[in-house]
Amino acid sequence: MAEINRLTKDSGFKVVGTRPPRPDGIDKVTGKAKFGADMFAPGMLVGKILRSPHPHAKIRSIDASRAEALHGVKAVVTAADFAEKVPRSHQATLHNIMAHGKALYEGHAVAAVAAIDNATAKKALSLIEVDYEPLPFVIDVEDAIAEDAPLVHEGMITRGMDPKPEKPSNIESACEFGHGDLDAGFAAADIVLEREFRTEASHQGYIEPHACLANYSDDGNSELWCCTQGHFLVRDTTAPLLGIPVSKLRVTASEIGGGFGGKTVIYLEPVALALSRKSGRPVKMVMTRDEVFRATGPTSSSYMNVKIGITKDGRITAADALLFYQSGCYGGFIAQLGAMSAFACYGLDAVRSRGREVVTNRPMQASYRAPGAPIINFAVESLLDELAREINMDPIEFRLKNAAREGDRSSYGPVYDQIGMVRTLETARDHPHYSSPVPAGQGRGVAAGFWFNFGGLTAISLNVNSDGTVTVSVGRPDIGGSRAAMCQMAAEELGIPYENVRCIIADTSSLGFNDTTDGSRTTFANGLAIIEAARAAIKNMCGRAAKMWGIPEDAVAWEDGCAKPSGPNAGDFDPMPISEIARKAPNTGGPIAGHYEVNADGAGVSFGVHIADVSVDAETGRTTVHRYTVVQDAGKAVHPSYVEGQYQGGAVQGIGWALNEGYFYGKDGKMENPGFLDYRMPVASDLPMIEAAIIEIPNKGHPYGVRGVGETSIVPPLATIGNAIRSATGVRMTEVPMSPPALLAQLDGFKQAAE
Amino acid sequence: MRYLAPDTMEAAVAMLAEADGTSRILAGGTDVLVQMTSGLVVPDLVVDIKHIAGTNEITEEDGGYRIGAAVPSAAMNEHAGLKALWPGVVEAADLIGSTQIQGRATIAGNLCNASPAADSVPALFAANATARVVGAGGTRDVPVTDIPTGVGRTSLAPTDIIQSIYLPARPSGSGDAYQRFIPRTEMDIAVVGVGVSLTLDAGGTCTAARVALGAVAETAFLLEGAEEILVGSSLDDATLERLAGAASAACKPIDDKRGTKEFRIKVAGVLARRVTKIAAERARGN
Amino acid sequence: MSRLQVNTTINGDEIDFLCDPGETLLDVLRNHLGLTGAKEGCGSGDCGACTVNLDGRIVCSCLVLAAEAEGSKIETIEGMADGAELHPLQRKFIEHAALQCGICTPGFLIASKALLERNPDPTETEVRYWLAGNLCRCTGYDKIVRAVMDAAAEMRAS
Amino acid sequence: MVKVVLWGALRDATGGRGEFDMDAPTIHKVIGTLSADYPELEWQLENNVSIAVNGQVYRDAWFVELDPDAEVFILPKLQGG
Repeated sequence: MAEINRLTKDSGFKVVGTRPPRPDGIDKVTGKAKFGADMFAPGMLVGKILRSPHPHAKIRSIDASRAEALHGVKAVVTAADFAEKVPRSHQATLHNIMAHGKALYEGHAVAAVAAIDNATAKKALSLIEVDYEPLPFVIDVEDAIAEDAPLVHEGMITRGMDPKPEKPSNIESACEFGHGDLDAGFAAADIVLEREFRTEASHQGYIEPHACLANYSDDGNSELWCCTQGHFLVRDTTAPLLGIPVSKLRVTASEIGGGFGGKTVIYLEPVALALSRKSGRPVKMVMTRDEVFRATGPTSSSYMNVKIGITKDGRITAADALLFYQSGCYGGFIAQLGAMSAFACYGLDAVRSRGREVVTNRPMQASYRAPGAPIINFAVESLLDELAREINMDPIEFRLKNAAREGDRSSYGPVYDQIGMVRTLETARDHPHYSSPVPAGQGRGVAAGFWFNFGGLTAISLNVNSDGTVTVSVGRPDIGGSRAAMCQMAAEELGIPYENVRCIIADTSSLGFNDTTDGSRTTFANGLAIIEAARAAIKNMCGRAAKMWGIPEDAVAWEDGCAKPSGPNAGDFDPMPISEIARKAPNTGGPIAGHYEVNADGAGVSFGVHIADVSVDAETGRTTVHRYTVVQDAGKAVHPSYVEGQYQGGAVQGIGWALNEGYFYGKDGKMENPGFLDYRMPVASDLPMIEAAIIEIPNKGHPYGVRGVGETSIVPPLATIGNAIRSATGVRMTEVPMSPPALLAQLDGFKQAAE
Repeated sequence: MRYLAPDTMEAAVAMLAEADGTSRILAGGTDVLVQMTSGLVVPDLVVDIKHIAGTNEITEEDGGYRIGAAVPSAAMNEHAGLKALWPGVVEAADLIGSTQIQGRATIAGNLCNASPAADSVPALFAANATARVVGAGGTRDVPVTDIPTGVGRTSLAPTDIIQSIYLPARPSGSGDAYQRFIPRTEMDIAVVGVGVSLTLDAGGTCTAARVALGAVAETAFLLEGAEEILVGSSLDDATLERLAGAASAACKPIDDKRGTKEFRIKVAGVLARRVTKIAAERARGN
Repeated sequence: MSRLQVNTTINGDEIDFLCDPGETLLDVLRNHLGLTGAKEGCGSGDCGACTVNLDGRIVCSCLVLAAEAEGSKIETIEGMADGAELHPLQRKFIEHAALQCGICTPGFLIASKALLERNPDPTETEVRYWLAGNLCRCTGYDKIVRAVMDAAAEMRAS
Repeated sequence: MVKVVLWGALRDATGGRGEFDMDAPTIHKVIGTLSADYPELEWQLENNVSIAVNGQVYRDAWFVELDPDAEVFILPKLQGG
């Protein structure tokens, strides 16, 4: 059986590992870069969406006649303007972009208008009459699983439960992972702790609201411009929703102002295209921040129970977790990923994790950076911290004692190949932060985290230009500077300067299908495809040099951007640089290109360990983070600055989630904090510098050893902060956010208990 | 909507008097614009008072300072004399929103917006500031404490415009301070805000005191009894504890997305104690 | 609804425009004048992505009526470089990888420039508080703060 | 015999059965065998799973050659953010 081993180079890099300026840098610092809302078209209309004011309501009727009659209104669409039947994989999107008969959450789209300007469009929305029959609703996960909870979907029977339940419920699906004998494991334990944990939903919080510009054309040239993490996904979802062939729609990805998983879901594009189809004019749609909060994302809220047993010398004997994840109005896969990742850091003989996707009257759930993992990680790593305290063991030593190693069966099933958990822990232990004394008045916390990392469908094209420079076309939007890494890998393989490579994000009509920029896949999967494409181009160029020299093709090698004779029969020729081969290409076989198509495997899992020092104001419950360190395996850091950036950014999102972010719902089922004022993401003055320690354990799935780095960094912070608060105050927080009111209540309770 | 930018107060008042429908007075606009873009308020008329002489100025008057209604909080922070005399008012104004907001936001607007959580209002209450109001009946001076009457409501008539806020002169040995509690370090609305103004004699005994609380009731309010607790004391720990207790007891807060009732009650006391200490330190230095 | 004529100086050029009385300065910059460097992230003054310099002070252009800009001098990101020569802050943002997605970058740059004009030698804390009104969700602020400090050092030295 | 393990929700279609032993040289054959026995599984197996063979997770898995004693885990399709 073929083991994946593509590793061809793990030292001697010339371009990979350096920190060149990003190719889109000047556009981005001068305001020239065009994001989703920055595109205009002649005759463009403004599209706006009417959204349900009720968290759950039957839509008896929609009367848009007054809106349609308003001067300046060019089109109104409702659910009736979209395809009736779509493939199973698009069903939820079809119902989410426009409510079909029932509004499932406050903010659910009910109708949309296109008008000559924003003011007219807004006025038109107010003229659409919707007859709602409000229904009982459910917002919180524990309410949703209660016996008598109102049902979000009547008659829904849980999938994946054995035996199959007979009674409908809000539990959409169930899953279970694990191995070994739990009862025996707990029986063998000296100490068993069991705790409940809860987390509130957090939003991805990208600064750029969703935006698109659609231009429908009956002649087969429909165009969409949008900010998305995956324009191929937009095309392949939008086309069937409108009942048009995929080839009739070309989607161009704008620059994207943040995504973090939130722009892997499609909201506006089919609506804008339907409005354009109906009005015959280009239609631009841009969400307000209020719409972003009420109708997109977020990730799950949760209620979890975790039980872990250990021996006195610190060996975990059994671990069990039950996860109820609030999965928005349609359910999904986040609890599954949570259950799979729950204990993935550890090598365990007896382990079980069970996930439940629970539907509620909240927006359709979206992925958020390592979806599902930070939530259960908070529970597991908090409980492990408690257990280490029980036996007075250093938390890193405790984790090292139980760390997953090569050959261990992972808690989600497969047996681990070579993995970096031990080295990540050792690096954290030896980091100057961890060996420094904890400053007076502060507490230190650590936690480990895991993420899978993905590869996936990738198609890229590489063209050698007439002057020997190179253009690489990739099919995944660049959300964090990935174009620089693409150019670096192409330059490395071709042996040419970084500046001689340009990387563009090609539209959907220019390349084969590419999976979305998510799952930490872009640098890994695009990278391996670029290297393979470069190799194809190199082989082609060596062949041409061989012909010109009149020697066998296998007597030509590629070195430093030149074809060179090599071997005993090669003869004596000066190296032929890529520029010369390119210039002569018209007479040696025509244009020179390489391309590569793959469903990339071998992304390689990654581990991270975070360290935080915090202090807590005992009278107000406010937590201040004084020092924070991220240790994580990058495989090979192609552009270390942007790898550090991923570590720092993920950590800060996690710190925000831990301390102050969270959805706040009123008794009426409506969100009360749909803005940046009261959805409190960290601001610059909330934070210290974030130290980023890159470990490089080569991933055998990539020619240069690269592994994904985008997501793991958001996994450990919730528990890291919770554990640091525990060190600083003696209080164990079991709910996120650990906001000042929540923490102060616990501190006061703790003080009273002590007195 | 109409936008008008008169160059006298009288003209502005006349515009408001003649207007039908909803009118808004625009100075920094940091509240009005948010209301307009969110659709909360759809005004028929906006009267921009920034072109009226004096509204952009800070002037010394009888040992105190008169702050024009359109003076942004950033300009207050840059005014050395004002900052030396009323540091608490200036630091409160300096907490309204971001640097960008401070380039626009005014204390007169903060007062008129009548949010219970407005940062500058407890500091103005503690400072015993007065507002000069121009209305249909002419010009009058009104204690700022008389202006907010409820959440989003004031005692001002629809044609009344605040022209300036006056911060009085004060004896030596005086100091003021303002602090608020927010979950982050910036950009939040006060969960609790406390303004304190004190005068101490040469021996360090408190001779005058005003303490005002924000975000813990329908409007900011002066803490009744604060004077009795503080005046005559040396602001020792026991006195400050009594003050904290009185502050907590006076709160009538709500539970909301920004904090719980219990939290606000407790933190009001904590801040009353902390802010009084800061004000006292400043008073000792003056 | 009659439109208003407004005369301004934008990035050194005299520019007059017509606007509806209810339009914001941000609307006009982006939709009428083609200056899309200022971004709308929230429309409520909470994210700073629309930051421009108005008569020497930074403001959220989403909270300024376009009509208020009569007679004003406005600086936007499009005017920050001197021709083809980037401002030191712009260079340092690229050098330090102080942007990932780049949507917040114009706002951060305009705000940072105003800071360094007032305070050429800010502490890390001063930088962080001055920029607290500019949200960045990608970087965790670390590299942004470093870029501003480094640009300040370079500007002091020259 | 190749050991095949199905994750939770797929077991609805197999009457709760989660482990199978079969002779199969490739994943394609595994999927064919399971789909023939349990037609409801076909869509999921073809569209919505990731497959681990002896610990290595594959996206492009159908023609991965299986050792006679290979262990195959059929997992949810993994998705990131």
